[in-house]
Amino acid sequence: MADLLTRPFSWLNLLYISLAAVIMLGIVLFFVTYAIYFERKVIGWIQIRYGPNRVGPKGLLQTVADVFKLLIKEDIIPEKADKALFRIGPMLAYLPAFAVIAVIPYSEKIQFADVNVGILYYAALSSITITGILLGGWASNNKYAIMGGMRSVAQMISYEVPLIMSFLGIVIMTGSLNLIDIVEAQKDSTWFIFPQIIGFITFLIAGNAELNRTPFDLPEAENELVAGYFVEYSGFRFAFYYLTEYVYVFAMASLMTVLFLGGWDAPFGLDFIPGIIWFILKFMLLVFYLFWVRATFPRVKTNQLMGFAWKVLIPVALFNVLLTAVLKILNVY
Amino acid sequence: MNLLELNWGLLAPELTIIILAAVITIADLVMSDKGDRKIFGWVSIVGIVIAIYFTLQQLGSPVEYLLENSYRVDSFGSLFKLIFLVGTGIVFIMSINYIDKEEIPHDGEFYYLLLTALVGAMIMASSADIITLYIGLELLSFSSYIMVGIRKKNLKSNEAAFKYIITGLISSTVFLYGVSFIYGLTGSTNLLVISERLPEAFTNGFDFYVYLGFFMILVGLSYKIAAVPSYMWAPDVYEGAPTPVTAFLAVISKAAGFAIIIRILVTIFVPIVTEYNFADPSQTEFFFFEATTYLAIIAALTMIIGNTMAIFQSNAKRLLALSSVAHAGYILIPLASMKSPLTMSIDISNMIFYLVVYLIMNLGVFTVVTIVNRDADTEDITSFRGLYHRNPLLGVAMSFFLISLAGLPVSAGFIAKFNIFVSAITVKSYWLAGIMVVTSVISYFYYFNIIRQMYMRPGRTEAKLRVSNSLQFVILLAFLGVLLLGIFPNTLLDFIYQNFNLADLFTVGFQR
Amino acid sequence: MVPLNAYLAVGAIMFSIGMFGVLNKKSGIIVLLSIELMLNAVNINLIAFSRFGFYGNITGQIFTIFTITVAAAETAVGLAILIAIFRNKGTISITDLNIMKR
Amino acid sequence: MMDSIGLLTLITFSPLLGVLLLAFVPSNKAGTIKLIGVLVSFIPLILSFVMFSSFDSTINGMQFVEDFDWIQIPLADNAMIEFKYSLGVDGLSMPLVVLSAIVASMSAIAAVNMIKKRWKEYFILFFLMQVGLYGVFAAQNLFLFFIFFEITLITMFFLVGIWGLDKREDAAFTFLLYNGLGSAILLISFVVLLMSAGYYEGANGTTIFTTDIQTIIFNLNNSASPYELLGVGVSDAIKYGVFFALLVAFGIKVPLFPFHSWILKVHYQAPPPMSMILSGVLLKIGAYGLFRMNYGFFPEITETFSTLLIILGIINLFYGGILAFVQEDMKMVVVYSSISHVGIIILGLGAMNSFGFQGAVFQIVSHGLLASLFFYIVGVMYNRVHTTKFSELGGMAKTMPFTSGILLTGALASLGLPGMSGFISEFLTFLGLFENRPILAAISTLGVVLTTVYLLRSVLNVTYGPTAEKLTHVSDARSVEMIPMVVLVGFVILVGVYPAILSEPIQATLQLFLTRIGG
Amino acid sequence: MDYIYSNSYLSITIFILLGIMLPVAAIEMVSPLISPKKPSKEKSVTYESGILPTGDARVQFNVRYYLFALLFVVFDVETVFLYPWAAAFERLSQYSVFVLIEMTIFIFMLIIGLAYAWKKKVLSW
Repeated sequence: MADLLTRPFSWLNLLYISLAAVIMLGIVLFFVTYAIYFERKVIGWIQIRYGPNRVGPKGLLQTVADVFKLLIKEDIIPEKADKALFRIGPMLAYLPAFAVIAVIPYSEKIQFADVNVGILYYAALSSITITGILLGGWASNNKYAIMGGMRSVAQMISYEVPLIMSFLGIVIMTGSLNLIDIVEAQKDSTWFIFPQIIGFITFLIAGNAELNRTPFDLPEAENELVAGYFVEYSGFRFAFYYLTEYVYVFAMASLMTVLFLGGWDAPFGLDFIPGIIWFILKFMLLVFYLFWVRATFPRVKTNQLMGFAWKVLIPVALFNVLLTAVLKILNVY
Repeated sequence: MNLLELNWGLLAPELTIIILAAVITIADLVMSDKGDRKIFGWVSIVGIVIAIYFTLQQLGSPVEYLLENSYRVDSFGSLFKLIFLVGTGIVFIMSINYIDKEEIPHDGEFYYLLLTALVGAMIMASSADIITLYIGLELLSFSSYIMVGIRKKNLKSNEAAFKYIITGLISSTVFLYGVSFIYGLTGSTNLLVISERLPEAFTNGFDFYVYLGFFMILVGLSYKIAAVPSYMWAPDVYEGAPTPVTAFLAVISKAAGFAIIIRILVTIFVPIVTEYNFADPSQTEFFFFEATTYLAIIAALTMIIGNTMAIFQSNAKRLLALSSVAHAGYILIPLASMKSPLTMSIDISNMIFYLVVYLIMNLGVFTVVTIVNRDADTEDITSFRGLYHRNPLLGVAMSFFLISLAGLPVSAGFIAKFNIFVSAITVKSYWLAGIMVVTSVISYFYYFNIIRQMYMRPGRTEAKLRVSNSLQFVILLAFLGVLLLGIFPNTLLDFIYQNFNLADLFTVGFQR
Repeated sequence: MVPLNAYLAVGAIMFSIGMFGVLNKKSGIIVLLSIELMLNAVNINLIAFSRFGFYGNITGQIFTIFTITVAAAETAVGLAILIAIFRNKGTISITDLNIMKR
Repeated sequence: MMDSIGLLTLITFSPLLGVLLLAFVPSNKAGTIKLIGVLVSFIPLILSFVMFSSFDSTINGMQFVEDFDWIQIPLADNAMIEFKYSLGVDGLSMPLVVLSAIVASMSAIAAVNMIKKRWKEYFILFFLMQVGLYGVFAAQNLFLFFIFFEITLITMFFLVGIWGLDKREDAAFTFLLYNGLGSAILLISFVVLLMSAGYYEGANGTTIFTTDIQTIIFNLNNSASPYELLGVGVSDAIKYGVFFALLVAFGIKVPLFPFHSWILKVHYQAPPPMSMILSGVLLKIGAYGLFRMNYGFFPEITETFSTLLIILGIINLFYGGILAFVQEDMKMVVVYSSISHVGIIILGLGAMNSFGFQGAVFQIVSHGLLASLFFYIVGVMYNRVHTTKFSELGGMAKTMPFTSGILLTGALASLGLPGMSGFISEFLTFLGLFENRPILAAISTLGVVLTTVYLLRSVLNVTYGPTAEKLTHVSDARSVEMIPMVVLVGFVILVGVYPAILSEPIQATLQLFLTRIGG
Repeated sequence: MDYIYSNSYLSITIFILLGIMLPVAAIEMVSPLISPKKPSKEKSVTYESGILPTGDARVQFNVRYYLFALLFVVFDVETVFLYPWAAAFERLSQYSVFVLIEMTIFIFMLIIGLAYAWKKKVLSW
């Protein structure tokens, strides 16, 4: 896959790349389907219940059935909604979620793009989703939706700042914004989770908030706002908001793996196991962590939520930046 | 580029103000909400005095370069810095008592925004790189935008701030657009590098882009000095802003605009030669000395519009706004009458002289306006009614400032205008000189209208108008300045001529 | 490769659209957005020149970063002022900004 | 060249002593203020008599010269503009300084009774204006001239605007704008002269530009090669342009016919003491400037356009005369008679010979004295009956015999009764005019007849006939009020009886002007 | 190697195209084919827990939302400056420690801004 990138342009090459992208799309969709299943199972397991177990063997087809259900639901656009924006909303939310996947290197072989500004690309694209969410809420012209949209935007932009800042330590250490370089750098030294533990924790928290997931799921708090910004959405439009969230789970877990856990780098010299396996393992660990958190923590209060981002996470992230720089100058790294 | 080896002493004036601003910002945060923030004002004045001292130290020394040639400490910049520092110092004195009232709700912010604006102006005057210059410009602008709208509960203030920011941003965008072409032709944002490469581009058939750049830069920068075509904001903004801010805009901001205009236009465009004359080098034709014709048109329109529109104003601050538009036109005249390299140095000195005089008399006027408007609770010029009876000395001082603004002797304003007038006549721009003089006569009408209110109309009240000591001090200072410079202008003229060196604008101090 | 003129043309078009928006739109927000568009036109120019100019170098890109910052400051200050207006007046239509007589 | 401060500086700035004194007097002490006002006004008068007596009539150049460096403005590397503080008087300006001092001191006395409010400010401004008055005539530098000129402008604005009649503000603005325009044109002309003709070679080869009158005269009339450093030089276009600019500028001041409308309003509304100054001295600045500059700088051009000047003079003479004839208001008659009489000055100047010039100077002095006398008397009347309309006046001779006597004397002097100053001036003027332009002279003599008609009509209207109701109870002028009348009439008769007192000092200077013209 | 650059962006373009095509295809083409279409008045009413909605939904929001937006803009741009600095840090720091001091001042200034917002109680909901 990676060598596709080195070839001169030809239509055949274009076809190959497109095929690879389509396959990646398939993988992502597959992941989403089974991440949902897996999440429900994990939560069920933590809460000592079964989770889905009816559709298909061990409930494996549960999500498929859910998706199909959404597909055959009627697509309702409320009368008062802004029709055009209402349609664009979910697409705009979903598009960047999928597009960011392109820059993540999964293994030495499986890379879709080798971009110098990988981190910036991720940060830039992922913030577009916020617009999609705001559009959805606004276009619905529903009090819950608008409130939910506003809240989630406020939350997401607040946490985006520490999220982006948490990469900075790594950038200082590697001197590159290229994700592949970062993985290579970790091969040479240690995984950045150790020197960048502050950055990692910041990322974990901010990333969770960025995903609007429990314990930071205030925007869609069922008991206050019914469903937040997508309360008016039904059918496949709703599905895409849902999809967005899980594609981001995929993207963020991948990114964390790449940035902090050494990507496809094998630990303890276990090189005989292919890199992609290691990647998937680390990736699964992080995904599991996300589900675990969801099952464990209660939802935070609004007043705690925003204050936490600005008063704690951003200063901590900035501190991390300076600390890394100082240590870098002192040649600790 | 070892910044630790930088000669920090050269940045002393700027650093003083920056540190001051930072310290006041922090102190403002630490201080309790009820604390008296006047102390910040006094501290700032002390800091400004120190900065003035540093700047005076730098006068007369050769050009120094800093930060990869993006910053230069030269006579031109230092002279302008003195104008900014003195002006802002006086604005501070004006403000300290002004903001007791609910006029400026956030006084701490006001003080440090004034300081950051000052830093912006200083950077503008001293930068030799368009990026640095642009940063200075925007620092000044954004501080001003906020200061204009600092009375956030006041709709007038809001409106003024919005109009100001919109005009300001459009203009700075136009300026940038022009700069982008210059950058494209020369590949540099350093003024001196540009000045070396631009003539080449001009002669190689890219003269269109040079013209485009010239006009866009000119139009973009015209808003800072409130000249045609971007003068429309002035009346509204001056009216809506708190009076000390108005004074700041009218004086320091405008002077900074002139600093940047002179710096950019002269440095970049003067070396461009349109037609060489090898036989007789003195007959060589320069781009800039032809382009000044457009400046002359701008100056003429500015004078005409400013002065004629001012006649119809009944609000004192709007009137002063348009008067300041008119003055921008006057000050542009020396620039517009640069027709040969011979007189450039003198022309720029004349502009500096005018700006100093303008600073003194305008700050005097605005101080009086502050006092009167506060007392009358209205900004209408009828608030000046009977001022003479209520406080004769204030009335006399105000009339003298107005006479000076009108350009009548024996005041500094007359000498300043005369200098400029001579500039125009020297290059035989009789039409420009004529417009200047005729519009000056028109200006008598509205200046003397205020005088009429003060002397010839009974006031609403005969109660004595008390003036606080600090404001008395400002007025006295301005009065003496206008009078003494009117009688002995050579004190200042010689100071400027001795310390201003045209070559400073062009000296290339680095190897490439 | 895409020629320089194409970039300049895009820049000019964006600039003109922005200018049109500033001069013709009623909503304060749209005016701010239009200015943003103009600034981005400048950015396009700068970047294009930094790549294809006579002396193409990185300065143009650095300049762009500063321009972006200014654009951000513009948004911040402009919006803050608009909010103040909205809270005092209940509208952000710039045609209603006329309490000071012309 | 003198190193110390001279007589002219003392004359010019002695009124400032009054300002200083008044600054320490509380504004409610009217008596003290008036006393200071009058006494200090006499200081320049006395000093000017000293100057008059020590004036050397044989010298045709400047006397009492003072020359100090003042302002230097660099212009280019080796060029600079220099403004010197240089004062001096010749036969032309010396009588005018004396005249100013006389009229000013009389005006100060007049003000004691006629100014009813805010004496302190009044006298301060009055003193400041005196500085301008003396300065204008003494200045030997155009720049200085202009500054003093503007000082009179500004102070007069206040004096008219605050102490005038009902429509004083209007009048003040009219005055300001007209004269502001005039001074603006003046400034342009001066700077053009400065940059084209005011150069001389200084030390170290620097070119020095100056507005020194003598330098400019020298360069304009002698220099063969225009100086080229800054592309300056005196082309014909510049010469003609400046000539006409000066003509217009001073024409506004004089006032010449198309530019006269300001004077109607201003004179009518101004307080009487100020009307005295205005018509007595300020208007003469125009005539003086015309003579000093137009004739001094551009003798040939003036020669060419002398017919134009004469025609303008005739128009003024007739216009003023005819309109004075139809006025129903004493004050307006005086105003129009002013316009009419100014015509005679212009006629004298247009004659372009010795008699004409002498006549013009005599007329300047004579009209200066007479016009202030008229305005003073009208002021005295107004002070008592608060009207100047013929319909409400009449029979003044019965109740105010002294005042009417003086009025009649003035009128007779004005229409040229021998033995009075008016006779000398008109006689000389027409003598000169007949010599050169007999036809025009003949026409203009008709104007003098017109003068006789309207002056007698108006004076008789006021003094004779049945005593008007309003006048029945008024008393004649008090002794303080008589002083100005007596003094002014005294000077009128003095000049009339002993013309040599004036003709002698001016002779040499006028000869110089004539030489330049080539006559 | 030279092709990596263009190919990478080609690949990114394809991902973006796919990102657009999937929702368009699914929502606008597939879904209408199989989902029912029975519009009714009640269905298209804005949902407010079954009660008929009153008033306009687009009410004036709490000003804090805007304040957070403004803060975000400022700090987001801060990171714009931090990134180039961080990327170049390794090389620059070899010459001088000033590169660190510089950024410390910069960050310090921003912290002042944050502290300002804190003091003005912007950060608490």
